[in-house]
Amino acid sequence: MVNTTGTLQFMGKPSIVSTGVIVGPMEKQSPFADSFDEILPLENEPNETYEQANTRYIEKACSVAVKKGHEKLENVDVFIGGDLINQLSPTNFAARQLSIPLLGVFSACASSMESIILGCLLLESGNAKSILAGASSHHPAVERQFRYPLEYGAQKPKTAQWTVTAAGFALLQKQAKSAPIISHATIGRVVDGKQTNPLHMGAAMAPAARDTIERHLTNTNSKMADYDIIMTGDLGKIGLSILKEMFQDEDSGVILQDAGAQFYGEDSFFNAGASGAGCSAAAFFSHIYGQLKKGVFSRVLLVATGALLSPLTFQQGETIPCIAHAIECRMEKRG
Amino acid sequence: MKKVMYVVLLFLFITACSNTEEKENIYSESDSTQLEQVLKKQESINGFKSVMDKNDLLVALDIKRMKRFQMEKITTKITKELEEKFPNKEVMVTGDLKIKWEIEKVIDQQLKEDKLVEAIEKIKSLSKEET
Amino acid sequence: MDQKQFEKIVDEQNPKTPLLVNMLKAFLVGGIICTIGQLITFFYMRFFSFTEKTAAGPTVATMVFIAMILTGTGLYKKISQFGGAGSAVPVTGFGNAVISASMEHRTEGYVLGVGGNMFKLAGSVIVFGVLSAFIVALIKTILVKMGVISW
Amino acid sequence: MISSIITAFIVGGLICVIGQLLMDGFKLTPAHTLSTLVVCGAILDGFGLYEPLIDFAGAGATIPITSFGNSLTHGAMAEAEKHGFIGVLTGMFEVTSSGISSAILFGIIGAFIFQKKKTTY
Repeated sequence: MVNTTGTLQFMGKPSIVSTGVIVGPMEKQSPFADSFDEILPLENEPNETYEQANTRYIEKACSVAVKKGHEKLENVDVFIGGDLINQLSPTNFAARQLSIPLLGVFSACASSMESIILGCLLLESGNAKSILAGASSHHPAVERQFRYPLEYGAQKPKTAQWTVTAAGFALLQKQAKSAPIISHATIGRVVDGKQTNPLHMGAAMAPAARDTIERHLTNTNSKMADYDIIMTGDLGKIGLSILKEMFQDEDSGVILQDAGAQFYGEDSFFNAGASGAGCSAAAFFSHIYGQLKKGVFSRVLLVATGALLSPLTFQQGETIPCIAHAIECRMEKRG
Repeated sequence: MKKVMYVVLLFLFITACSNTEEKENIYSESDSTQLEQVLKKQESINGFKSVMDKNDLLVALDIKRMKRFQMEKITTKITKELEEKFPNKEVMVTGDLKIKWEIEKVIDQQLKEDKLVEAIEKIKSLSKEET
Repeated sequence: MDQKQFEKIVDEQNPKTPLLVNMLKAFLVGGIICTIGQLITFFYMRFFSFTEKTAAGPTVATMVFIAMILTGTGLYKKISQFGGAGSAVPVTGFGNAVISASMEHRTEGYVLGVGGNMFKLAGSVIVFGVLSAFIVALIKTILVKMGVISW
Repeated sequence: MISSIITAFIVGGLICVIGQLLMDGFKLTPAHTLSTLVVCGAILDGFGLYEPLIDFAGAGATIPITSFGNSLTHGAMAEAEKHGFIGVLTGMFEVTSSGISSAILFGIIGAFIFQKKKTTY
């Protein structure tokens, strides 16, 4: 059923059966570390390029998700995924290995939620039974594409964020037992806050997050207090405080949280926190998913934010347009 | 005959002013006083080292740190003054530390005649190299 | 909420760049690098036949060599995070830009990767160095020919 | 010797402070900062001011990237003095080669030796 301005309602109870989250060595210190499925000791094996490593992370996350869902890879109908590398090559190459029909999606760091939304729509249409959806990012590979070579000494400001090395994928099926369901989703608009600093993405993405959250709340006739948590993807510490200022809602202080701001704890080495498509995917599919399953949370809004810039557009002096996709997850009380 | 005269003169000279200060140069003492006359009145230097043979005069200045900005001006000025005093010599003045070290080496070794000419040529070629 | 309000919030929430502290750090790190350079210059003057002027060449080469070791072992970016311009402005920073780029693109092969991308970051320094040197030298030559100034 | 080490420290440090000011105060990227400083070095040499600075500070003036612009200009002007306008073109790299050639050489060597087994941060 189509609601107003980009909010979708799913009647068929698409649910997240299982998730697989594979992270790199730097993510070991994350407060979410306990809920990750596997922490790999190396970002890339010797004689392996960063891009190949990213592909391997995706493959691994997918097989873990499928295995945990007691499903077989060949029974998965569609594989929907995205990453940050040019032409989505890691996702495409992973799909070559997995040999599942592929839909590659790109909305920068919001790719994780975009693939979930697409997956839910496919389930709703009845044309697919089980779907793998998610996203990944790989720090060295992303860094070399968007910023500087890894070993180049450039001073990072306090606003800079650290791209996580992580792949997070979820197995979606209809009406699974004791699994969180996705009830609504809001497709993001591209919002431009006229920010130009690529080392301060939080400020650029905050308006997009605000737009999506606000539309979702009005379209579903709810308010912030109805949710246990509204978690944004990778605004970072400063981006989150900007978002809170923008809402000026008394509930926003506690309910609004950010995966990027929490991902690495308080370590100042990471400056404003984490970013990347893998950041929202890893945090949502590990920590939040676990809390939903345990019944700690019963209604959450997950908003993945993405900055749609490329080194090219930045150098050509364009501002940074941003997008945010949201899904609402509910866990029905048992019995 | 002339040489004998020189030696006598030199001998007289040495005995006349035997209480000279730190010996910062070698070879003819008469030349050395002339040299000192010029260099002593320079305010911009702390000291100097020099060697000379029949045709050449090398002076390495220890220019005061804050005056090193005008190093080129100082060296050309002193070169001119020295050229007036030693019209038959090729004068080279520098503020380079390396030349100073090299001159010190020559002074220490107390080289004579041919060897000295050779050493001076070597130092000259060193300083003529471009950066 | 309009653009103006939003920009005001961003300005308020932005952490202030500690300009003074950063400048002090840059001064320290840059000063230390130049001091090491000076010591190397003395080394070349003492043990080889280099004068103060000519020792600059081998000194620069040695500093770039040190930059290679530090870049390869991952130390240079740590120094940079602390020192900022203090480690970027000396020639070691130039070396770091060249070496990090060539290390990064080794996976694409030596010709297209290393050779093609080596000056990705440092190339602009050479380009604008040459351009400005050309213009400055040209103006000076013209002025000398016109008799306004002498060499 | 001690005094030249102190001047190298102070002058080198001050040039870096100017760089930091360009990066933080004027929000330039490192590449822009370095390019600006190189151009400054070239212009200073045009006025004949950079060589005295080298005389004064030694490595404090030759190690920062500004000396790169200086030596390019210096080579060009030295050749121009000898050969006129053609010299401006041909003399440019006469004296600068060591920085660039060593960077190229060590870049290739670095890429060759440091085939990273593990990324460290």
